Amino acid sequence: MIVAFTNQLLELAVALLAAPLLLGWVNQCRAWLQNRRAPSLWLPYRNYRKLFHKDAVLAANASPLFRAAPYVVFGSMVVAAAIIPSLGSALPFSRVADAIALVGLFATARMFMALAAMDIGTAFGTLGARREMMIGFLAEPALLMVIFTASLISSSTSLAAISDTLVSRELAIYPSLAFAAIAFLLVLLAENARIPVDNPATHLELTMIHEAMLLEYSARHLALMEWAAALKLFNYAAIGFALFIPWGIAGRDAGLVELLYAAPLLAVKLLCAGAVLALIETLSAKLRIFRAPEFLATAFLFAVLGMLVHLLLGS
Amino acid sequence: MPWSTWPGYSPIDATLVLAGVWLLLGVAGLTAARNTAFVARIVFPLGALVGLMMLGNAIAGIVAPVGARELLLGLPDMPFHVRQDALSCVFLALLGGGSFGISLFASGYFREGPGAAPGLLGFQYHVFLASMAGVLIADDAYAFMVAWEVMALSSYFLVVTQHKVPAIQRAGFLYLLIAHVGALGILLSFGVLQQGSSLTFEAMRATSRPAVWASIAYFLALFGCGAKAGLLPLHAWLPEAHPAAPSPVSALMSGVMLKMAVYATLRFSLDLIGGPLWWWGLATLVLGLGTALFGVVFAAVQTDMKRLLAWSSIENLGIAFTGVGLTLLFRGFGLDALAAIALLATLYHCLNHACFKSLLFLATGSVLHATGERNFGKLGGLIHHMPWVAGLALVGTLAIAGLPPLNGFVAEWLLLQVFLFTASVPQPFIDMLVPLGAALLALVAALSAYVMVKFYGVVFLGLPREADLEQARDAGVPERLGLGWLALACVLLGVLPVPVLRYLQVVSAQLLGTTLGGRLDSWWLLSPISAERASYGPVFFLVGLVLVVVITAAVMRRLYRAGERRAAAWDCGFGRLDARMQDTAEGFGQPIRRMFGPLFEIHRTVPSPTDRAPVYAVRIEDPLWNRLYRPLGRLVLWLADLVSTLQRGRVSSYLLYSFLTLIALLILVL
Amino acid sequence: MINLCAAVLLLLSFAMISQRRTVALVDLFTAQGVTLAVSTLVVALGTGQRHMYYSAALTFALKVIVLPVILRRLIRRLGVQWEAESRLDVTVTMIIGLLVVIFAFGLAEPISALATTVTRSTLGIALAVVLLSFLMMITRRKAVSQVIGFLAMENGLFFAAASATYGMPMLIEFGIALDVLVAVFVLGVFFFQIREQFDSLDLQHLESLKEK
Amino acid sequence: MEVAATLLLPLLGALVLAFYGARRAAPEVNAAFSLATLIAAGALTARVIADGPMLVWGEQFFVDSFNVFLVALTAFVGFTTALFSRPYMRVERDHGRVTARRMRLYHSMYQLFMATMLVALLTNNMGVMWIALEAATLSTVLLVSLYRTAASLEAAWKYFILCGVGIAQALFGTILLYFAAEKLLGADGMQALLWTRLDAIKMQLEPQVLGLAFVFLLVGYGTKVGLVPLHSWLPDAHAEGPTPISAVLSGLLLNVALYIVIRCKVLVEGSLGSALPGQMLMGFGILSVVIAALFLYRQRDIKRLFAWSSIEHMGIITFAFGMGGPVANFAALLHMTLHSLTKSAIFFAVGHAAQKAGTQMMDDIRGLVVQNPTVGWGLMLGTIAILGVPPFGVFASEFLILTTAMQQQPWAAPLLLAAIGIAFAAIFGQVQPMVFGEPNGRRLPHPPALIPVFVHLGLVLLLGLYIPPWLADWYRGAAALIGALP
Repeated sequence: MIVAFTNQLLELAVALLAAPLLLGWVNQCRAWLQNRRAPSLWLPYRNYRKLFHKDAVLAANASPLFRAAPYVVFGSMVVAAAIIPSLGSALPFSRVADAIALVGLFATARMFMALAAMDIGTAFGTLGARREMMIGFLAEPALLMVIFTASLISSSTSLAAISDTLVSRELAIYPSLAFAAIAFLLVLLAENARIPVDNPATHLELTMIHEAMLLEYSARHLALMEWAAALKLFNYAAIGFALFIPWGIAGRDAGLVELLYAAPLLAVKLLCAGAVLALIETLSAKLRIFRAPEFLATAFLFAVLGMLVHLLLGS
Repeated sequence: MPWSTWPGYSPIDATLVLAGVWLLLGVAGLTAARNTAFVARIVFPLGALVGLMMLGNAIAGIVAPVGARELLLGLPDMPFHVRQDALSCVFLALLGGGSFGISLFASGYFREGPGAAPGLLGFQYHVFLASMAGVLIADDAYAFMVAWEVMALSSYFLVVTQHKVPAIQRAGFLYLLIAHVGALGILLSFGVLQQGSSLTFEAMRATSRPAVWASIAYFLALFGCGAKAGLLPLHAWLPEAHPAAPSPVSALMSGVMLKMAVYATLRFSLDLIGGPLWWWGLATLVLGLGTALFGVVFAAVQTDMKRLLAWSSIENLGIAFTGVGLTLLFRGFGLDALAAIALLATLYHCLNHACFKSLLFLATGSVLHATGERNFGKLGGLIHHMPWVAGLALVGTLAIAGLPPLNGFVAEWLLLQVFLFTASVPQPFIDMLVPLGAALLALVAALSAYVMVKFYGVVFLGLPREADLEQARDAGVPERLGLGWLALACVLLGVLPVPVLRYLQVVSAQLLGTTLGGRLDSWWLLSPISAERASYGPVFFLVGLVLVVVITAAVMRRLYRAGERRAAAWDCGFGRLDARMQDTAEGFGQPIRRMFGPLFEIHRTVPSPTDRAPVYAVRIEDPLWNRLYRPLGRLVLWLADLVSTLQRGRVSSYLLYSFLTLIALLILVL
Repeated sequence: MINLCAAVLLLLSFAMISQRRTVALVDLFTAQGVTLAVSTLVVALGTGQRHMYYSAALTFALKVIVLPVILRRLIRRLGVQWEAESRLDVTVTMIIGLLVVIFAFGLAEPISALATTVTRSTLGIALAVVLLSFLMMITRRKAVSQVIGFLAMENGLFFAAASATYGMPMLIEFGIALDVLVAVFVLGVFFFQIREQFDSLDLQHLESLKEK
Repeated sequence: MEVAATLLLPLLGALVLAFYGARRAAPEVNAAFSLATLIAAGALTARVIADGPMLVWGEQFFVDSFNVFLVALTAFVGFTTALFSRPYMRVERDHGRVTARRMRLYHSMYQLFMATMLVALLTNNMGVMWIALEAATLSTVLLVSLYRTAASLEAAWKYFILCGVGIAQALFGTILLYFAAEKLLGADGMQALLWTRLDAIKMQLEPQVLGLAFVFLLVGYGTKVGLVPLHSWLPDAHAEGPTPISAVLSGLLLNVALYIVIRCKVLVEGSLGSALPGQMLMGFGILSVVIAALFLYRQRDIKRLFAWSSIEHMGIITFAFGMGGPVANFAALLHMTLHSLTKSAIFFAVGHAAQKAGTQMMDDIRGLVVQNPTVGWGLMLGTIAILGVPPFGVFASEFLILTTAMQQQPWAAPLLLAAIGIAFAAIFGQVQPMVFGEPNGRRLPHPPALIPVFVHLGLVLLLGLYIPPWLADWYRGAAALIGALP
């Protein structure tokens, strides 16, 4: 019991702290790959700190919803982090919300963000909101399908249980999971405003999506939003680990020691993941916004294929 | 339930009395047709009260033994039979709860209601309520048909309240026509089901019939109920009729009446016909999913807020019928435990939809009163002028978008869980095809979130698109009470699913003979199959979310005492911000139009470059009009023209007809 | 004897079908009336039933005196003596008529086999007359000639009643006769109304009420 | 005694009104006589219910529960129609559409028409039956052409010729019946034409002859019922006559003719011992329903519209009688009643609507509820009732007929339902814009006589929800009389 709760708290702490670092790391790798001088790994932290100290500037016609949104978005990302097993799968909170609820959480965050973006009534805001929702309604089913494929294998929709079962099995490659993994990767790129769907490193571009929604935010609100974005990336990474490379995640009845072992493994996974992400981003060019649906349709297709493969081969 | 154990208390009698009171209230309103104050202050609030009692009675009644009565009314050999079992109770609860909120709202709404005599409206309104109660307790074919048709008729008269608008007349006609045709289908189904000349449900239950006839009966019934529920391809009336009606009526029709179709389908398939075959389930499932997708896609491209909600109702009914389909599928395969979950999910979704759809329709009613506008293009920024309505509508919006921890999510969650189980169906292909249904369901849910962002964002957020929106005033107290009640229901249903399911599973106990039993023991954790299979604890989910938000906010306050100030929107330094720059409803529909192009018939008018006063317009039509309805109409007219050549007005040709008839008959008897 | 009458009757109705001029039609109709009266008388003599005598007298009065007189006066006052053209051309009508007669005989044959009366074969002829007058009404375009066809049909019925069944009960016959009389009066009224409306009795004026 | 009163009162009325029919008070006198008739008929009904069927005047007249309920119905509708025709004919007269002479004609013929129908219903003698029906035709022909317009003359002419020819066929049928019967009942006059006698010996009657006779009777009387394809006169006659006449024509005369057809069917069925007559009726029924439903489209004249709907309903009833059996007959009788009540009510409302708009063209009648709410709602509710929408009674009978049809004649049920659906679309689609929408024309000069309308609709509504046991037994009795092949 104690272990479980420490595990839970540890997870939260790790997520909160590691998320900005992951972002920083990705940016660093990108810079290197593009032969630029890399920004510091800690840049996101400095950034947040600076923003927290500033006075917030709200648009004249900003409604309470606009001010509440950052907290809700941040909150739901944190709760999501509490569900996903990154160190150990003995998470009390994962019983409260399973993978479907997790998808629901992401949807909540997305919806609040979109509503807040529409609140001011700027052209960019509404445009961003529309595109975000468009990406969302294509990515969400794909993500669900990916999770279903995994949960059909482990006959459970709770991520903790899934990773548990996958760990306990000996090193077997599930063809269905292979498909799912590809789909998941595509979804991850789209959902986290990454190239080729969106460009995280831009402002004032007519093709922007995620940034367009944040234009009116400043100071702490902006900081929360960005931190939430970082958390989202981290969460996705953690989901990926839990589903496809769960090895090293401490089992349900693991003690503190295993958790401590799990930590460095997680770090390694994150480093690799970040590097790979940066690589993909560097190698691929940004798509036109109307290619995005096709991109995500492919993801959806792969996910469904994965499921069918599972049903067909029973593996 | 304390009062369910009172001596002499019988739910069925109580229901009859309450329905009777509704009728009396209606008549009372009719006697004082022009007396607005009386109708608004007495009739509607009392009606609301009766609704509340109906709710209480249904909750109490579900644990009471099933009661049946024979009334004095009816046909000589076939008096009206009424009966109230668990299924009736659930939907009576839905009727009562929904009508409570709606009637409260209406008591404020009709105060400055549209032209027609408020008393007349009150009459039709309460007859409508009573007839729905009648549908739910009817226990023989005749009583059912009467209640069913009175329901259609009274709502028709409510729809055409503003009959001077030709479009509304057309809508009303279409509505009544399709309703009547559907009713004929149901009648035919009863005819197939009848036993000897006995048309009581009792007799129908008692007998089992060959699969062919059972199937015919089921699909006839499905046709009839589909016409009422707006299933493809009989949905055409719905987006016309619901916007035409006054908002409380739209709410009642969309939130409550459509559920009667679900009730009837369940009644037919699980109770009257009994022993459903798995492929009925499959057919219903496919139909439901198709309808859901069609509905949500069309909802996304609407430019009239009530039409948008109407299309979203089609979507939600599609989801409900998906649930029905799953129930029948599992039942057909004898997997009753799963069938039970599917059934509960269906019922849950009906309750949910009754809450949030009524809530949203009423909200549009308030907006309509405040601004006189239904067109998205002329709304916006109302959250500043109508904080109450906006706030409560937000709850409905989030709920209908299926976001945790509100009620929409629970049903969705249950349905997805059930879908994941179709892999255990002992039928090749089905076990593979059906999980794809899960994918479709997920897509629909996500799309509905898109639709709802469009709805809420364009109406309540942003800058007002018209100058006179500044004058918009918030809704009055009765309206707020009505809205508040429904919003509360959304939250409670979302946060406390287990008690609700405990209540609902009496139905599965009666219809399927199974319950979730011990899996509903813990009051906070919902795990319909098994703890490790899947679990969902909305209470703590909510607590967790709130906790994080509060802590974050507190930290912000404590550590960083940064203030805040107001300024003009930055807008990338663009400066002159004006309402016309916002995205329009059409703009929001654009990606959908692109992606689901084949589903629409799009008529564009694009101006020429040299056009002095350029007009750009897009009209989106339901393809079924040109593919199904218009050809059908043409066919009938063609036949009519064909026969009308018989009547040429010439005496001698008429004489010839008689002569030939005579000869023919003579040959016949020869 | 009775059969002879029957034959004459049939012949007359054929003549009516082929006849073009209205006045001549009336003459033929009168002739039919005479034949009818004679045949009734014959039956009366044959069977010696009292009411058949009355019936014969009635027939004579009505069909030979009253109706023709009325018709003649009508025609004169309406000035339509000379018109009456058949719609189909005569030969075709004749052939159809022939077929109808054969059909009628075939139809009546088994029945008249059951007849107890001396006048067995007449039923078929009566039926033939009825159908022929029906045919005539169909083919005519003038109001007057249609009416004459109608009356000829009544003749056929009378003949059937008289010959096949020794006449209907007296009361009934009176009733029927009364009705026919009234009918003709009503028709008379009609002719004038129609003519003052359309100043012609051509039926093609009466084809405005239709569905298309 | 009651029989005598029932028959003689209207005759007396006809006589009186033939002289005083042009007076200012004539409409009241007319209504008074109708009321008296109604009372007499009521007494008769009570008597029959009390001590069963009875034969009077050397068996020339007889009353059983089958015809007595039609007598009561006829008298009732006759009375309410007289009430309605009071203000209606006043307006017509004020507009100078009818002269004093024609008012006299109208009133005396109205009573005569009632008398003939009652005779046809009550007589036991097939011959008298024939005479009465022919007389009914003659008495209404001049009413149809009352306005002396081209159209009304044409309608009357067609009515006369077609029904005259038809009725002639019926006479031939009657002669054949007599021909078959006299051998058994002796040629000594009346006996051989008494329905009760014939009914008693129907088993021994010569099948071939009766088959032939039935064809002629069916074609003959069927013409008056308005069965397709013998119906051609009906829409014209209903549309062109004065509205009260349209009301009684389609509300009553059709019933009477159908009543006679059924009487004949009973005899013939008994003699043939085959279902052939029933099948013929079903055939005519289905044909009428389907064709009439299709004709309902493309109608421009409101009275024509409802005339066609009468054909449709007669088809339904005929079909039901054709099926036979206790339930179907019961339903058919119920439907007869309800159709008469509803259809006459509709014609009352239509009459006022047409007077208000000054035309019978539906396109020129708009927004009735706005200016004359009672007329509007009367028309709307009547239409809904006639379309067989619950809770109105017409649905009750259609429900019974359809459910029975699905048991006995499954092939027919879809046809009937399709026709009913088509008819619904056609009629409702045309009535709705007349009742609702922007009004045109002016308010009615006279207050409309709508008590009849709402009394009728009230009864129809009541019968939809509750049929009192005595009435039910009465119908059952009648249904049993008609019976059918076992």
